Amino acid sequence: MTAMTLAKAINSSLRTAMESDPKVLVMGEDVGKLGGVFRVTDGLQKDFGEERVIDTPLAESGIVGSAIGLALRGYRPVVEIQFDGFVFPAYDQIVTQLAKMHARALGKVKMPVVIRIPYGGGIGAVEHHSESPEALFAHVAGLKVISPATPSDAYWMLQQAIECDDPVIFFEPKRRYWDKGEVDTAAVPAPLHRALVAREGTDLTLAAYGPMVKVCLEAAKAAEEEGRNLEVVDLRSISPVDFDTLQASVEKTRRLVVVHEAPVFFGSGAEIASRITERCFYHLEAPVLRVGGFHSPYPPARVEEEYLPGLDRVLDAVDRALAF
Amino acid sequence: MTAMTLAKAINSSLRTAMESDPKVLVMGEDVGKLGGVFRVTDGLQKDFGEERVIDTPLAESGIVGSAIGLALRGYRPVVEIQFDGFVFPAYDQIVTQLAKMHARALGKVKMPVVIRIPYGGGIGAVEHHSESPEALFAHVAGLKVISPATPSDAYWMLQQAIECDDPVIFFEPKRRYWDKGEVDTAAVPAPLHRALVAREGTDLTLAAYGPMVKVCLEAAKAAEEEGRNLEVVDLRSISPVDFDTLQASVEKTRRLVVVHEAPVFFGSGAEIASRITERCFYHLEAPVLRVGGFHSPYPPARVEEEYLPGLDRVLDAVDRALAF
Amino acid sequence: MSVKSTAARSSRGGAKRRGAAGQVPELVQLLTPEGERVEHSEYSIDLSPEELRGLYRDMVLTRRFDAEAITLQRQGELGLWASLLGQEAAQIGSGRATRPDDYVFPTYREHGVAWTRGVDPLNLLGMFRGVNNGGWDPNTNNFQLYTIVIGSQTLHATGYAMGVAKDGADSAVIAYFGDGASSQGDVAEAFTFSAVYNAPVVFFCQNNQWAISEPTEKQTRVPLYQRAAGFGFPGVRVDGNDVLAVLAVTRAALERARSGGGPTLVEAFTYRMGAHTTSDDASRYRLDTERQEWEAKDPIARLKAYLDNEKAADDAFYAEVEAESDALAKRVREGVRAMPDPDPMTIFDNVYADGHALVDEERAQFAAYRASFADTQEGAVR
Amino acid sequence: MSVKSTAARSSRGGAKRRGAAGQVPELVQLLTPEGERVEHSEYSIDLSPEELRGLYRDMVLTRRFDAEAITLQRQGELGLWASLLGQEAAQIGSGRATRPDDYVFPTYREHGVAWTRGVDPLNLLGMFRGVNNGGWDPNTNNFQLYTIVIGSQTLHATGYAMGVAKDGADSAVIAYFGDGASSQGDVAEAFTFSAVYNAPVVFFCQNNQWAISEPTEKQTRVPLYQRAAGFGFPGVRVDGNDVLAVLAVTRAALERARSGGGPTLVEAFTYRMGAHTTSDDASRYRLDTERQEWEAKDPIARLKAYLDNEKAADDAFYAEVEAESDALAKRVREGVRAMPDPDPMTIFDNVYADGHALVDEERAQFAAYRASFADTQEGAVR
Ligand SMILES: Cc1ncc(C[n+]2csc(CCOP(=O)(O)OP(=O)(O)O)c2C)c(N)n1
Ligand SMILES: Cc1ncc(C[n+]2csc(CCOP(=O)(O)OP(=O)(O)O)c2C)c(N)n1
Ligand SMILES: [Mg+2]
Ligand SMILES: [Mg+2]
Repeated sequence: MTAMTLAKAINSSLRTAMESDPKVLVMGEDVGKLGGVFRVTDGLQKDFGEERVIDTPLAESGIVGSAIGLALRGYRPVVEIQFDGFVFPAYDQIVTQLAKMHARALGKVKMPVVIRIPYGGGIGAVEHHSESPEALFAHVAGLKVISPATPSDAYWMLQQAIECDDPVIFFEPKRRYWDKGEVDTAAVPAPLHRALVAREGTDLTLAAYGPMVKVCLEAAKAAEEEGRNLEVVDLRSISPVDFDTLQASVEKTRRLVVVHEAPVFFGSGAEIASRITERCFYHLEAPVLRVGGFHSPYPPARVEEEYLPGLDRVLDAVDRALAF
Repeated sequence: MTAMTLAKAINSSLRTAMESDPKVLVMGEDVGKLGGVFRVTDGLQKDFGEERVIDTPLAESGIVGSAIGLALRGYRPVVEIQFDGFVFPAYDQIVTQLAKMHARALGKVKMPVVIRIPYGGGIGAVEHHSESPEALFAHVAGLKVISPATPSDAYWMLQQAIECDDPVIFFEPKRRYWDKGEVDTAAVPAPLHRALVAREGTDLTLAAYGPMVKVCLEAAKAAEEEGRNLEVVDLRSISPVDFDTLQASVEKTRRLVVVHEAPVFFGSGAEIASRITERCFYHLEAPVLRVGGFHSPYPPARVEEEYLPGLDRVLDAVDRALAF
Repeated sequence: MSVKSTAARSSRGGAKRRGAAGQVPELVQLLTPEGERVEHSEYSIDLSPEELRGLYRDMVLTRRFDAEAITLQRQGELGLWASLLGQEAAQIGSGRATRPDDYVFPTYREHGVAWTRGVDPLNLLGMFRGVNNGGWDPNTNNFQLYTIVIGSQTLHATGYAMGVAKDGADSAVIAYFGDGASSQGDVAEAFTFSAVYNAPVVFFCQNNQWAISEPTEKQTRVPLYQRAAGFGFPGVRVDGNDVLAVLAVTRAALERARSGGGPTLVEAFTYRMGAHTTSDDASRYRLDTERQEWEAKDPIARLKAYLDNEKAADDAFYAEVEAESDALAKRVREGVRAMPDPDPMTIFDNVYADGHALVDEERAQFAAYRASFADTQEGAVR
Repeated sequence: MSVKSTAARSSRGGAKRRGAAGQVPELVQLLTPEGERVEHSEYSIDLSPEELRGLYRDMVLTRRFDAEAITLQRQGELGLWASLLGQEAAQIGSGRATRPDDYVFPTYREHGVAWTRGVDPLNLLGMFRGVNNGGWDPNTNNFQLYTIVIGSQTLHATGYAMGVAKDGADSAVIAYFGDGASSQGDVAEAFTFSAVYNAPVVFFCQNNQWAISEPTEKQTRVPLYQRAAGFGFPGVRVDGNDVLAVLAVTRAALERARSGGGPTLVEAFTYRMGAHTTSDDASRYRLDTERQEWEAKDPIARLKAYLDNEKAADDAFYAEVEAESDALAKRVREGVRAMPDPDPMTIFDNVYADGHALVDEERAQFAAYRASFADTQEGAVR
C-alpha cells in the first residue's frame, strides 16, 4: 500500500505495463521529455527510450490511425489525447476503424489500443479543455469506455485496459489528478467493468463515475447530517454499464439520481435512467433524476463552478427525488 | 399539391431556396454534374452554375470547415455528406467549430449551415452506408438535429433549416427517398421543431422520426386488426425534442415505445424515455420501452432486415408494454 | 491512342512521352502503348519470358474475375461491385513487386493486388455480396481488409510500418489509395508521420483520373506525385498502364523502404475504364471519347504486343490462360451462388474480443425473441 | 549572435545569410540581425522613417502588453497566457501588410496581429481570464476569434476566401498557424481547397521552432515552406525576426491573392522566446543556450539598430513610446481587474441564434434553482 496521487498512479501503472510487456507503447503529443502536460508520463521516455515513448506529430487522427497500424503489427499502444476537446480530429479513426476492425475481420485481428483522455472541468481552463464527451464513445459498439474515480482504480483499471484485447477509451478525471489515495499494487483488482458500492445507504442511490464520485460521496455525507442515508455507486465503466449492481442498489433504495459532468441531454444518465426504469419499474418510487451539464458549450472558467454539478445541485435532486 | 418522391422534394426545396436567396450554396462530393449519388441535387449545377453548386475535393473536414468560412462571409451553405458513415472526418469541425462559433462570439456571428446526411439502412449497402448517428449530434449543444419522414416534411423542413440562423444537421431517411407523397409548396408549414401526431390512438404511443415513422404507422395498422389503438407521434426533431407534444400523447395513452434504427444504447430513445418518465411518472403504466439497433456495428446487408426494427419488433415491444 | 489526346492530358499535368532533352521524363514508362520496350534513365527491369507471361496471366485472370463480378452483380448475386477495369497493370505490377513478408493496405478496388498476394478471389466478394464486411484473415496473406472510409488505411499502413521498423525487420508496407483520397487529411497525416519516423512504407496512388464524378482537377492543380517532396520524401509518376514500369518503380520504392530510405509516393497514372461502381452511371459526367482514348493504352493489349514482338508467348500459352480464365470465372460464379447468408445471430459475434455484458444481454434477448416466432403462427404472419 | 549558431540552425533547414552565388537565398531577409539593410532579388521595401518608427512602436507596445499579461497571470488575474515574446516582427510585419477589408484568422497567440487590426488588447484577455471564450465581434476589425483547436481556422479562412472570390471582391484573407499545426490534416485540406478554388488566402505559418515541447523535427523533415509546392502554390520562408522582410513578403503574398494569383504559404522563421504558455515549463525540454542564441536576433533590437543607424528616430521618440507603453500597461492592468465575472445565467445565452426549447427549459429551471437559495439559510450553507 502506497499513498499516491491519481496522476502518479497512472504513471506507475504505465511503467508496470511497459516493464511486463515489451509490446506496450506510449504515444501522444508531448508525452516524451515533457512527460505530458499533466506529467502523467513523466520519466517514461527517459527509462524506456524514444522507441517506446513516442512524441508524435500534432495530429490526433494520425496518432490513433498509426496506433491502429501498430496494433495490427502486434503492439499495444497506449495513446494520450492531450485534452478532451482534442479527441475529435481522431473521432473518425476511432469510430469507423478502431471500433469496427475486430468485427470487420470476423475476429481475426484484435485492437488492443487504449486511448487515455484527461477529461472534465473544474481546473479553470480555456475552451476545449474541460469537456466530458464519454457519451459520444459509449454509443459506439466496439469501444469500451471506463473512468476511474480513485488512484487505486486508476492504477488497476489502466492495467486491465492495457491487457484487454479491445479498444478502451480511458477517461481520466483530470481535476482529481492531484488527489491522493492508497494504491495496493499487489491487490487482486475488481473486474474491469464492475460497479462498486462506494458507500452503503438505504434511502436513495447516487450513481456516478470519474470526477463526480467524490462529489456524490460528499453529498451523501452532507445528507447524512440531515438524517438521510444515501448509497453511492461508483459505476467505473460506462460501456458496458454494470446494471446488475445498480439494479440491486435501486431495488433496495427505490430511488436513483445519476450524476455526471457531461450535458444531461443524450448523456449517460439517459441510458442509465431508461434501463434502470425498465428493470426496476415496480420498485421505483420516483423517476430517475439526472444531474449534469446544461445544453450549452462548456462555459468560461469563471462560471464553471455554477455549471458543474456540485454538492448543492446533487442535494437538490435528492430532495426532489425524495419528494415523490 | 404535387405528388413527388422524398428525394425530389428535397431537390425542389433546394431549388426554391437557391432561387429566393442568392447566398444559398450547395456543396459536397459529386453534387454537381452527377447530381449526388442519390440524384438529390440533380440539375442544380446546370441551372445555378459551378459557383453555387460546388463539387468539392474528397475531404469532409474541408467541406464543413470551408462552409463555416463561407457562412462567416455571409453565405448559407447547404452541405451534402455522401453517406452517414462519412460524416466522421468532419466531426471535429462540426462539434468544436460549427456548433460553438455563435456562442464563442457571444452571438456576434451566425452559422446558418445545413448539413444534409442521407442516413439509415435498408438499402442493401456495404459498410458505413447504413448508419444512424443522430445521437452523436444531438448530445452537442449548438446543433439542431432534425429528420423528416415524408416528402412534404422533407420539402418544408429543409426550407426552414436553410432559413434558420443555426447549424442544422438534416438527416434524410435514404430508404424513403423513392417513396412518394403529396407536397403543397404553398402551405403554411408546422414549426420546425414541432412533433406531429401522425395517427391518433388511445392505447399506447409509438414515437419515431425519419425512416421509422412509416414502420410505426404500419405497426399501428397491424395492431388495429388485433383491436389495439396505437397513437403514432412523428417527432421530426431530435434536438430539440418536442416533449410537450409527446407528453400530452403519453398522458393520454399511458404507454410509450420509442423506435429508431440507431443502436438503443445511448440512443435517442434513452433521452426520450428518461424525460418522459420524469414528466409522466404517475401516468405511465409501463416503463418506456425502446426498439432500435443492437450494440454492434451495422451488420452486412444480408442480415440487415433482422437488425433493423421492423413491424414485428415494434409489435413485440407493444405487447410487452401492454403486458405491464 | 492519338498523340493529340496525350498532349491534351499533359496540359493538366498528365502523361508525356519523353521529357525535354536532358530532363527525366515526368512519367516513367518502360513499354509504350504500342508494346515497344523503351529505356528509362533511373528505372530498369529485365524479366524472363516466363515472368513476362506470368504478368500477362495475372492481368488477364484479374480482368476476367472482375468481369464475372460485374455479371454477378447484374444478376443480383452481389449488391455492388467496384471494377478495376483498366487498372490491371497498376495493381499487378505493384502487387508483384511485394514480398510475402511485406504488408498491403488496400482500398476497396485492389482485386488485382489481392490476386498477387494469393487471396482467394471468392473472399473479396463477401463484402460486395453483403454477407460480411471483409471476409478474410489479413495476416494469412499480409493483405489487410478492404477499407471504405477514404484515406484511413494510409495511417494504418504508416503505423504498421513504424512497427516493422521497431521490430528491426526488413519488410516493407504498401498503402493503396486513389486520386480522390489524396485530398483527405488522413493521407497528409500519414505522409507526415511516415516522414518523421522514416517508416518503411510506399504510398501507392492509383490516379485513375476520377473520384466518382469528379476529375482529378477537383483534387489538385499539380500532379499528385509532387505532393511528396513537401513532406520530405520522393514522389514518382509512373505509367500505370505499363506493368513493367509499375513493377520496376514499385520494386525500387519497396527496396528503398526496406533499406532504411523511408517512404516513397508512387503515382500510377491510369484510368478507370468502367463506372465508379455498378451503382454509378459514368455517362452523366464524362464523355465516352475519353474512355476510348484510354482504350488505346490498354495494359493487357500492351503487354501482349510486347510478348508477341518478343515471341515470348505462343498460341498455346494464350489458350491456356483463356481456359484458366474460364475455370476461374466458373469457380467464382459457383462459389458466390453457394455463399450462404450469415446466421442473424452472428450480428453479436466479434463485436468485442473480450466480451461485453450488453452484447451478451442483447444476444440473449434477440435469441428469445426469435424463438418466440418458432411456435406462434400469428407471429410468423406479421 | 555567433555565426556558428546560425550555421547549426541552417543544417536543419534554418536561416542562411546568403545563398550560394546565383541562387535565391532560402530565407528572405532585408535586415540583418545587426540592423543592416540588405537587398533581396525578389522582395524589396521602401519605408519612410515614420513608417519605420510605426513598426517599432507596434512591436514595443505589443511586447509590453504581452509582458503585462504574463504579470497579470502570475497575479492570478488571468488563468493562462500564451506569450508572443520573440514573434513581434512576424506578427507586426504580417499584420501591417493587411488592409482593413482583408480578413484575419488567428490562432491563440496573435496578440500583435490583433494590435495591427485595431482590436483593443483588453478584448484579448477575456478568454485568458476565463470570462468568455472570445470576447469581440470578428466583423468589427475583420479579425476572427482566437481558435484553440489546432489548424481548424485554416479551413475557415479558406472558405471565407472562397466567399470573397465569389463576391468578386479584391480583398485577401490571411490564416495564422504554427509549425505544430502544419501536421494537422485540416491544414492540408485547407491547402487543397484553396488551391483547387484558387482562393485568395495567405497561409502564414509562424515556425517558432516548438510545439509545446516538440521541436519542428517532430513535425517535418524538410523546411515547412516547401509543403506548398506539392499543392500547387508558392511557399516562401522569411526571416520572422525581420519586420521589414515579413512586411514585404506578406504584402506580396496578399497582393498576389487579391489579383487572382491564389494562395501562398509564408513560413516566418522565428522563435518562441518564452514557455508555450504560463502553464508550461520550457526548461524540461530545451536548453537555455538555444534561447540565448535567438536573443541575438531579437526583432525589436534589430529594428532599433537600423533606426539608429539611419538616424530615423531620436530619444524623444523612444521616450514617447516608452510612455505610451506604460500607459498601455496601466490601462490593461486596470481594465482586467475591473473585468466582471459573467452572470451565471449567461451560460444559456447565445447557444443558438434562433432559440432552442431545451435551453429555454434548462434556463428556467436553473433560474428557479438559484432563486431557491435566496430565501433558505440552509441552502446557502451547503
Ligand atoms: C470519407 C469518405 N467520404 C466519401 C466516401 C464515398 N466515396 C467512395 S469512393 C469515392 C471516390 C474515391 O475516389 P478515389 O480516391 O479516386 O478512388 P477510386 O474510386 O477512383 O479508385 C467516394 C467519394 C467514402 N467512401 N469515404
Ligand atoms: C487539435 C489540438 N490538439 C492539441 C492541442 C493542444 N495544444 C495547444 S497548443 C499546442 C502546440 C501548438 O504548436 P504550434 O502549432 O507550433 O503553435 P505555437 O503554440 O508554437 O504557437 C498543442 C499541442 C490543441 N490545442 N488542439
Ligand atoms: Mg480515382
Ligand atoms: Mg510552434
